Amino acid sequence: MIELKHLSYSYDDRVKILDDISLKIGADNHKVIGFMGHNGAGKSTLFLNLVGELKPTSGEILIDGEPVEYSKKGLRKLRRKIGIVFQNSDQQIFYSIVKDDVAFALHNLKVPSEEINKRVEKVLSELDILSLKEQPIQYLSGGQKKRVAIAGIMVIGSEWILLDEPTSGLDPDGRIRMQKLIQKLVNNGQRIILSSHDMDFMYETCDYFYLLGKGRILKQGDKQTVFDDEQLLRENKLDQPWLVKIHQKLGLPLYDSEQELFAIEEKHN
Amino acid sequence: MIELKHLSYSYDDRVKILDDISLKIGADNHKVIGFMGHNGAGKSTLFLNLVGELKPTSGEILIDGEPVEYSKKGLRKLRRKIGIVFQNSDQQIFYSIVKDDVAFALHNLKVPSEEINKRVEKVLSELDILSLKEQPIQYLSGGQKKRVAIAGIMVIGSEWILLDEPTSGLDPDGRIRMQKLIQKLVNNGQRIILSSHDMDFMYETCDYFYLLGKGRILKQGDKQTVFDDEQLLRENKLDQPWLVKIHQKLGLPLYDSEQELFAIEEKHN
Amino acid sequence: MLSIDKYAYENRIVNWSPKLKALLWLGGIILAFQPIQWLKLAVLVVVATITIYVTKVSFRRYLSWFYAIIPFVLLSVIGIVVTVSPQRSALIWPIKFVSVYIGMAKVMMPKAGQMALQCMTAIVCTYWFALTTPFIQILQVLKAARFPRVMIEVTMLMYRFIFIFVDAFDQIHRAQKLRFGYDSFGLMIHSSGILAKMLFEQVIINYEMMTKALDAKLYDGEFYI
Amino acid sequence: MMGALKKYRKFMLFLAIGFIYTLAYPMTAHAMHIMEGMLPPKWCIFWFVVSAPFFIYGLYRMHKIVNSDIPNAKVMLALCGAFVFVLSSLKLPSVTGSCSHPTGVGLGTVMFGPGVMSVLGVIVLLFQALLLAHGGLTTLGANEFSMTIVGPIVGYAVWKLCRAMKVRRSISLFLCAMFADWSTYVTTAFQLAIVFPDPNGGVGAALVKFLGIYAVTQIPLAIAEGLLTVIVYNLVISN
Repeated sequence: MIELKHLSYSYDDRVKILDDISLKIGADNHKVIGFMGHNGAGKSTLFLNLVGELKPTSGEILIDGEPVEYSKKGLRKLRRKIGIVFQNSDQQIFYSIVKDDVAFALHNLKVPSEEINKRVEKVLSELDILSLKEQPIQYLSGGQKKRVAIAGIMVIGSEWILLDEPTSGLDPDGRIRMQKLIQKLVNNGQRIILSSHDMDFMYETCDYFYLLGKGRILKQGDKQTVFDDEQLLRENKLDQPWLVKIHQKLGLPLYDSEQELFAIEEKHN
Repeated sequence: MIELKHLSYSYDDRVKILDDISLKIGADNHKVIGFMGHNGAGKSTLFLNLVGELKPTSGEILIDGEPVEYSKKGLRKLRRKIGIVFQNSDQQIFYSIVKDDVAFALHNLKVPSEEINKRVEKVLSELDILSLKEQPIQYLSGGQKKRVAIAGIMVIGSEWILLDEPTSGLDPDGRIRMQKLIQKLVNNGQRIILSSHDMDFMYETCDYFYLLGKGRILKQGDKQTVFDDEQLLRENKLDQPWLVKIHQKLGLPLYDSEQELFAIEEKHN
Repeated sequence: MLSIDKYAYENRIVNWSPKLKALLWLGGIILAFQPIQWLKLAVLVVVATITIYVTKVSFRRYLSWFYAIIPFVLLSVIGIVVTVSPQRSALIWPIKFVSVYIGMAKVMMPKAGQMALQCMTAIVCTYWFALTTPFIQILQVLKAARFPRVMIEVTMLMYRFIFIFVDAFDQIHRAQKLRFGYDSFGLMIHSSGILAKMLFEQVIINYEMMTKALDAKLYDGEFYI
Repeated sequence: MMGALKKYRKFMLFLAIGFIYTLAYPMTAHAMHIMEGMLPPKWCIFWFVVSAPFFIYGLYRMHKIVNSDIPNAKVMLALCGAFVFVLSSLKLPSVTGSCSHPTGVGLGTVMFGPGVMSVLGVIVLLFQALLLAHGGLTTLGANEFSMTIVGPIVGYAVWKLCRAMKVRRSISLFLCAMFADWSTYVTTAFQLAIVFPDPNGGVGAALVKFLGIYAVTQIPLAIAEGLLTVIVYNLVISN
């Protein structure tokens, strides 16, 4: 579990980007946690605090009850527990051949090479990109690069993975595949924290939500709770997912996903 | 009107990215034309052909009945008729102050400076960003930057504007504003060609559609025609807009936009 | 811009050992430098034919890689043969200039011809190597040749980053061009300056983000090769 | 970006200066390259041997930097190298009708000290030979000598001299760019002249010929680059 205690962060001691945030991520067995907020609400700053790239101006972060240590060793330990995949894939791929890049973190962990090969293959096949194994990065599509970037972090086998805008630039098919992939990771026992501007994607993918605005947590809860307040979402430049809209405005039941809606409604007809 | 006659394009003489495409864009008074297709379907290549950045391997492009000439003069004429705004705003904003960047094309065209000032002001106010005129670019949000990029093209006064993924990276609020902006441009007499992976956005924004796949036009028509065939969209890694889904699967009437749906359905209740 | 790189990954002999390919290249270069002229010509024709076959490149595209360099070869040839001489008979196409003649030295003609042939043969051999050997394999050759580790690491990273910069370069350049930024000499200089500045900013932006990504990947100061 | 600029103020300044050097060492890559196969084997070897000490010194410097407190110095070095390589494909028109390409090698010189550039320069030349089909592998030593050893040293000296004489910054830059360029081409002409002496005038006459030939392309190019250098300098400073 990740616990934030009165966490504040400011780049310049004037504006607090994060302002006294206290929360427990992953309590009650939440598997996929979504952070929502408009551009500039502080999502990225929060993520960078979570992986120790930024050190809280005040307050602290506890991982499984232990406060994060900002020594080299402490940070390394933290990053084995929490991995992060950034939005721009190009900036996190250092090798030109897919399998080399995915193996990078394992080499850094001094894993023996047979073991590395095994784990790389496993991760690549989980991400459906085993066929790209020997391919040069520069000729992959945006969606494929995204997968390689995720593979490079997944291979560490950390308990938590942070995904920043995992669907940006993907076509509808890539988006659905991303959804399935996250489900797969969860089934493997990994826990995901993600942020996205795609409300429908968030709604269908996450099981717990935090709404971030002005550096504070404005609301948290499950789907019903967080997406219920149209006014609050509007104020934060967000929108309701369409499944919530048709529930509220057309009086249909609230479904968890499109599939569920159509499966059940088809039975009715 | 833009007419393509048997247009083919290939980067390496081996794979045809565009394969014998013939179509007339902007016939029947279509104002906002949408090109759909998965990543790699050829949308960008087509757009680059339309603005003369790439020269068709075979076939030709006619603008208002005249074939495009690939001389320096011919291209200049073409680019005054058709402007393009690319996906990544950061790579198309060259100056650090908004008004300087918007004026770039006019300076290059040797427009006198009073005239430049007038035209820049006009475009900025049309785009609702007159207040940003003297602002440094680096403090703008993604949506604002996108507007600046659009302003930089609009100021040329071209009849057509091509928008490549205008909503990428925008939060839901930015997306709605983009929609309104496009409507406003159309009301001013501007004609728009756009491509996006956001099916709901496309559905609500465009009045004519082309579905691109394997370098060919697989389907074209209005909303009803193009989004009707779920199977075809799936095959092309696309998806139906939710308004179409609830029409097809829940038997609701087909509405043109969310607003329309909720306005009418509210009356019913 | 980097079309050669793409062919290097897709040719018929991509899986051959890079060390073997490097040795074959060396063999070709030795043949280009040996003194028998007809053998050079034979090597040129044979290697060019083989290259086109194994890379499946069209003849036209193959020729296009020579367009950029032929002017320089010609320029050098001119530099070798043109001379000033008091004797008209020593020159081809002599032009009288005050009391001397300017023209092409007869004695230098064979030498210039040989140099041009040798140059072309060597270039064809190097193209063969470049078009059949992905850069990743060249790193292996450097490693086998015992180049220092840090140099190979930097080379490997540079190879990856070049494509990021080429992308950025293309996007910026294209956007400038479509806004008439290259329509005259003055504008071209100005726009090139902006382009260079923007690419320079990319160095910093990428460095910042990559530093974070390296932390996430538990980087410890060494890139394994 | 701005955050980055503020946070790395000193570092940025460092980079900015380095960048100016980059453009001030406008080694005109393609025009100046001695093509593959143009030099006889013994001269190829000779230039490799001559360049070797500089290369080894560069490696020594590189090790020092990598082990210094610059975080992730290898990534920084590689980013600068990639930047230099891509800049070398920036097309400038030249009188010969084809395009010449300026390339800077100086960024690292100031950032990481003068020696490092001889190593980064070799890598850039290797990429140019193998990815762009310009220059050559056998002539790499000769090109290395003219472009990443002589050019930078002369350019650096001119810059220092101008600054010491309190010449205006933009003029210093302009001169630095031109002399770096010209010294490179003088070296190249010399390298060719000793291999192909004139039948009547010997090495001296050949040098004049090769200088003459390259001057046609180099003089306008050097001026264009000087302008570019000053423009970019102003752009970087105004930010």
